Amino acid sequence: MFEDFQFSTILVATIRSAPILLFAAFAGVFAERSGIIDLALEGKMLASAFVAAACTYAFQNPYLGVAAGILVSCCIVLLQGYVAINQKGNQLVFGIAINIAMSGLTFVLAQYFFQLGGRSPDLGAARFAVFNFPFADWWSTIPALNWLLGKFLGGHTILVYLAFALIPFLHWLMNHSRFGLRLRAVGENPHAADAAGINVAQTRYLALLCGGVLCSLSGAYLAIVQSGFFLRDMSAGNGFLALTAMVFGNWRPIQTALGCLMFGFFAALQIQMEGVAFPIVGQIPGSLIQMLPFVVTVIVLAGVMAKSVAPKALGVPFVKSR
Amino acid sequence: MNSDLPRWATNVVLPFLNLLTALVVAAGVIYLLGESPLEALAILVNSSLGNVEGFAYTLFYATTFILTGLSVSVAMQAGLFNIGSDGQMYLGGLGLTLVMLQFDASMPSWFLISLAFMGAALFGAAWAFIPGYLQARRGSHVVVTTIMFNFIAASLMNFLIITYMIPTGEQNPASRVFAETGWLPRLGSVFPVLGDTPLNLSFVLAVLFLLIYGVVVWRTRWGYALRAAGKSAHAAQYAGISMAMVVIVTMLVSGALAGVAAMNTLAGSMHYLSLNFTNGAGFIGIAVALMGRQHPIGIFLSAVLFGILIQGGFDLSLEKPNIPAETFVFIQGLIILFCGAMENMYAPALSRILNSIDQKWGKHV
Amino acid sequence: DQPKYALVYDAGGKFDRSFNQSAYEGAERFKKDTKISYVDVQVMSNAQGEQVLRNLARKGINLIAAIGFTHAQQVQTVAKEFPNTKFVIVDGTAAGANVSSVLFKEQEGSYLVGVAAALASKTKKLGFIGGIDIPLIRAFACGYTQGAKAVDAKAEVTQNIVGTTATAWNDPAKGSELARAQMERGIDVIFAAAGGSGMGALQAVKEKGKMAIGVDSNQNYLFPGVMLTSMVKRVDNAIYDSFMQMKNGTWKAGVSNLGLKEGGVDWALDKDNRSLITPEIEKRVNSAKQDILNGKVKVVDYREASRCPL
Amino acid sequence: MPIAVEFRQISKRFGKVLANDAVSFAIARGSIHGIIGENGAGKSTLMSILYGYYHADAGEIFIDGEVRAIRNSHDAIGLGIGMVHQHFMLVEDMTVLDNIMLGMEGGFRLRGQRAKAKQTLQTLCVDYQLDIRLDARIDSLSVGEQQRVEILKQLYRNANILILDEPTAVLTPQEADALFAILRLFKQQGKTVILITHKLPEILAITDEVTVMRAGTVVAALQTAHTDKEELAHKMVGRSVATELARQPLEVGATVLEVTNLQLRNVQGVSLLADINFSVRAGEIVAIAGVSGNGQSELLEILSGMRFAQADLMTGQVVIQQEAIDFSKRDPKLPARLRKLGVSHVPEDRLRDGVIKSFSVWENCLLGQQSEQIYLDKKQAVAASDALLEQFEVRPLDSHLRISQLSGGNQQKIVLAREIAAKPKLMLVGQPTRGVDIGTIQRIHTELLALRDAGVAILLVSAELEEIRALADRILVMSGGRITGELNIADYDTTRIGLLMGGLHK
Ligand SMILES: Nc1ncnc2c1ncn2[C@@H]1O[C@H](COP(=O)(O)OP(=O)(O)OP(=O)(O)O)[C@@H](O)[C@H]1O
Ligand SMILES: Nc1ncnc2c1ncn2[C@@H]1O[C@H](COP(=O)(O)OP(=O)(O)OP(=O)(O)O)[C@@H](O)[C@H]1O
Ligand SMILES: [Mg+2]
Ligand SMILES: [Mg+2]
Repeated sequence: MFEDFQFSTILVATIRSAPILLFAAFAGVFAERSGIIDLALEGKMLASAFVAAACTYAFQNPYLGVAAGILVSCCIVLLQGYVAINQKGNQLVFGIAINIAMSGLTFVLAQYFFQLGGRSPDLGAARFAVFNFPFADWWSTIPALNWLLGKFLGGHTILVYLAFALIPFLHWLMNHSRFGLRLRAVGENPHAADAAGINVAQTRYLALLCGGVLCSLSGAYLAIVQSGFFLRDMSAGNGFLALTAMVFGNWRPIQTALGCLMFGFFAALQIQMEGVAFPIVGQIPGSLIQMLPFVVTVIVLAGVMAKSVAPKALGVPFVKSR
Repeated sequence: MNSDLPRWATNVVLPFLNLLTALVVAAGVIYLLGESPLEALAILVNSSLGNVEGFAYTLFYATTFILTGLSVSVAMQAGLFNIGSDGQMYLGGLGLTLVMLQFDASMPSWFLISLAFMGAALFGAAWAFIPGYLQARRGSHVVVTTIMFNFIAASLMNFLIITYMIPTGEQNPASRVFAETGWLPRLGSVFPVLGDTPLNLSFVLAVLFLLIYGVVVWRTRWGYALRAAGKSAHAAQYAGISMAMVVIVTMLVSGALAGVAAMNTLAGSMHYLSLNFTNGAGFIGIAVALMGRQHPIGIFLSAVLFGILIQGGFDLSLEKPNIPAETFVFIQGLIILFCGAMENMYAPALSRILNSIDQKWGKHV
Repeated sequence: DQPKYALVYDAGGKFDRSFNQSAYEGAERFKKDTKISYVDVQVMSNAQGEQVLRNLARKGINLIAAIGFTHAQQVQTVAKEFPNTKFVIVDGTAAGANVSSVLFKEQEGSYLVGVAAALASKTKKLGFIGGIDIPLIRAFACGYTQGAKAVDAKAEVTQNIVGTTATAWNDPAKGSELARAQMERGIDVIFAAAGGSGMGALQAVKEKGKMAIGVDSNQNYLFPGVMLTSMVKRVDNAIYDSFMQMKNGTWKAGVSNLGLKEGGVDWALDKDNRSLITPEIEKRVNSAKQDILNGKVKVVDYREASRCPL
Repeated sequence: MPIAVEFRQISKRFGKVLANDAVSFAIARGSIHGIIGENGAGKSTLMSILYGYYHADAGEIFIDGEVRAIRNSHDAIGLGIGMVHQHFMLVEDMTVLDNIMLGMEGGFRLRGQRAKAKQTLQTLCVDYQLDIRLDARIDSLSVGEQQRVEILKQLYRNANILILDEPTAVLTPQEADALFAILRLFKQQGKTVILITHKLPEILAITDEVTVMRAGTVVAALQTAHTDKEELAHKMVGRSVATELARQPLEVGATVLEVTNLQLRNVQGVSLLADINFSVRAGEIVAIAGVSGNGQSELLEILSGMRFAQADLMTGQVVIQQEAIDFSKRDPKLPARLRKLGVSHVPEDRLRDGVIKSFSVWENCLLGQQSEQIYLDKKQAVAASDALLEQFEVRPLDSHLRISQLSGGNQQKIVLAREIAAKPKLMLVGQPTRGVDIGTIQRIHTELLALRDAGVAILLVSAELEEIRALADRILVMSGGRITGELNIADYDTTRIGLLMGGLHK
């Protein structure tokens, strides 16, 4: 059975699909560490995926597409800030509202503009360039190097490298920068932060904006890199998976990233497990194999992980009173 | 913030203004799609509220949402965010179907239906038990585990339906149709004015559950313990309330309610189990619970609001081909946004207006 | 008095580039040819299905065509209530003296594209991507495998499905990921029967310069030079014919199972894939078609056998 | 002397409550200025306005003779104002260092700044004799240490005007003394200190001037040197307050609580309680004295059934009303069962354990008592709650308010009222008057004594020796998790108790 599993393929697939969850989960980390529950990841991803794809198609330039996606995501985030920070509204409700609204709106707009059943036209050549290591004709002759440089480390778009570069950067930003310190303070105890002279609302808006940018990258990656077009509801639950990874990772960048990669790994493993005959149980039906990443998560959460501790002020609007 | 507003203002005027805002934005979209908003609104209201049959359909859709909304609300009272109602409803459907398939030839109707009810509740509860148990004993975040259990439920049901439930040679990934003894009595058979609509006994059941929920949560010792545990773990410990117990029991109840929601769809209308029959009702339940602020009347009203959007929206897209059905998904989102998340948007302005009226007339309204 | 017609799509919707769209095209052709218009509706949920059918019947529609197996049960229920209304159910069966059930022998069309795939493949490794694990999708996969193995018994067919929820049909990222994973294992021809997710797979195949096979309608035009062929399922013809028969008064109830012989399924050969189909492939596929037509080859239907012989 | 802060006609309203009503007074630079008043008099509100936490509805604030608009804490900090709040404003899961740097980081990258700040802080710690581990997380610190962090934070920020809101409420006498030493140092350097406290001896000991507030207004401004305890108390409450309470002669009954050989170890195996032996009889008040953190809290937790989780590390026997309590079952419902045995409990941390902030007052009156009936009769519960509020003079008298809308002292009264109303046989009381004004203290003490006279056994844990002296019949002194001495009230001797608290055995 083991010849059916190509570990190298699984690793490559893990890396390639990682940005979807990484960007979104990091967006969640920003929002939630600042004390705002972000159930709206799914909606923001979808909106930016649509706008990114539509603009990439319109301008035939993926960078413009991404920029437009970021813009839209940030608009949603400003609304989110207005609701969560100024209005002190219910953050969970906002998230659900945006997810539902965007699922409907992106379809309606896609249909209105393109008439392809909630799909955008194919982006064709307007995609991100793929990074390749130089001297390919030298290393590609050595199989191990060919895999390492050609598939594992090389051969990805800029967004993949960006997503991975964010892991150490966010760790640094959260733990060793002024912004991170203030952000965490605002999410743990906004009253203390306020007493220390920090503008709670401003810090939270900033955190949300950072999250908005990241979340839109996730959507852009879905549409421009992974699919090559926009399709209705193409976020397909990834926003919620990202949130799961974030909770799993205790709202910390590195652990969250590990959670995302774990999902990616088991999703890739699951792809390879389909149709393979196992000893004793034989071939496991495809529908059952689909459970794998989720079952693993539950087992890890229940068995290995310590209790996850959310930021203390998470979901509580900051009101100056007792 | 709005504590200085009179109750009638917070409970009637503000929701009305919010709904109006949502509708104005929706009207803008409909206008941009090239249709007349007023006409659209007329069709929407007329088809969902304007005739008895349409209203019956509205209530039929609302029934499921009341039950899933209750499921989410109960958990919220205990401070648990059960995102898994959808999966629990799906599994509840399995419990119900197993009873039906096994006994629908051999049992009297009332007994079969009671048994199916228990099957649905039991399976729903069992599916919620695991996340509840893990939260209570292992500290695994119930939000994460219930999301995971939704996915796992989808896989499991997919497997069970296509492997064991499809009658041989059938295309449709669904069970066989239950015998008519297993069909829930339709309210239309008692009140012919309701016409031939799927509105059935589960509606009565759902309203009953709303009442029970209201009484149990606010007027019993168990409900007190539930709310206390939901607000403060320390105070619960001080009062001798077992947090673990509350978590597990609440999840069981929440799951059972979600499971029972399958009654309306399966025993009341479809009469067979099909792939993904919940159609996201569990997620709408979250919106219903949040918008209804976990209050029985709130849950009822927001469930009906969603019923209106589904029933009216559908008819509207039938009459106006320019308005895709998905427009109503968008409008749903808008309504949740304005009525649920931005509910206090007009509170300051309203309170200013009321104050100036107060001053002008020199009395307290 | 002219009969009135209606078309009911399932959750995929009118523009799914798949069988709903194909039905829509059939109806449009009917409209163009006869200048008779029709009503069409998209149903969002199972519970809604009955309501829609009933409403249409009550409005005095004479022929209601419901697309997709999810409608099967609903058609059966509603048809009983409206014995004077005629119903067509595509992709499923429903009992009733006023119901015509149209099924397709997807396995036969899939067999043909399996033959083409095995011939075109250099690695003799083929891929199949399905949306959800359901009998219909298994029938596609099973026919495809039979065709491939008929050409080369050693050909390997790897199957993957996208997911288990409704989003599985709308997850192009996962579809493309499956395709990439398959191609990394050396697979060079991929048959995608996964709705919108399949579009993602086709896109990934195009990027890697391998070959893909489309499904339901002729998708060759999407990526000329990449699309080896498409397994077409003529839902459009089925709808067109039903509407025409109704118009001419020749409409009949019953089950029809449309295969190669009835023109219900086929493989697509046009300018867009001409360059990929060598004369050799064309010859072999056509002879396989002949074999099926004259009964020399019997393609097993997964749905009848409940298992795939391979 | 020049004026550091002057309030002019400051008014602030919360809904129906007028928390500050045209408050005007001035505070001299380089002085220690006391503010006293009943719970809810508006002291904290006024200080919060000065610190920019709230906005005044009307009025002006002058800092160093200039009118200033203080829109937020940031502005206040800019004006050299620092505040140590009643509830500490610390981020629990961050280190001491990060908490102090918060808002004054010095640069975007923390690494270098942390080192710099550390150096500055270490010199400050030496100068002011503060013992603080800069790398410790806040939640690993005792309240006294957290207080020091707050002080250090203000030192680090070089605050010229330091507001302290009830800083000693949670401190041991020793810690309080250390704090006052720092405040005097402050004063010497020409800085201004504003001190809010309910403890009149502190006011008399350290302040130069004192302002008395009642119901949102200033009722008196006095020179500390020219006043005394009685006058202050009278001004505060509006009537004269008896400082000594009358006590009935001791009349003990059967033993209600008997503790034998109680030992407690935490998960790491560190001994928290050892060789605890004592009993409490009906009709007597047994007080446990000791510097907080010496096992009193743990003892109360065990006796009230709240420490079930660590039960396996516990040995010994507890008998209440002749019934041996089995702690080994890890039963989270134990507190409820103990209540059935007639045990009432006023927890030390009332905000955390004793009330549910978002519940209404009447609902909070049911906490712990909820197991009696299945159906909650709201009318009856509200009536009962109203009666309690009236009996204990809770202000405002409205059972439908959220309890968080009440001042701390009133919340405390409600908890006490609730526990007394349960007609206990044994009452466990932890720090009953922490943060409570002098009128309320008197009220609470009267109630506890009445309870004793009615034959209830009372175990009192208090860090206030004054309180112990006023209430106790017997005193147990705890140190390092052991009972280091026992004495009757007749033999009360502050020096001896102090020595025993310091761990010196008899
Ligand atoms: N030099 C320092 N002095 C004081 N506190 C520091 C210092 N460096 C880090 N911290 C604090 O210690 C905590 C942990 O920082 P550290 O760099 O060890 O990250 P970590 O424990 O690896 O976190 P993560 O969970 O993200 O991996 C943070 O709250 C940070 O603010
Ligand atoms: N944020 C708030 N919202 C509503 N009412 C408040 C708020 N803050 C204070 N109050 C009310 O204002 C009044 C004054 O409260 P404040 O906290 O200033 O009293 P205090 O003198 O500090 O009392 P204590 O001695 O108990 O600390 C009280 O009646 C209190 O209930
Ligand atoms: Mg680390
Ligand atoms: Mg105060």
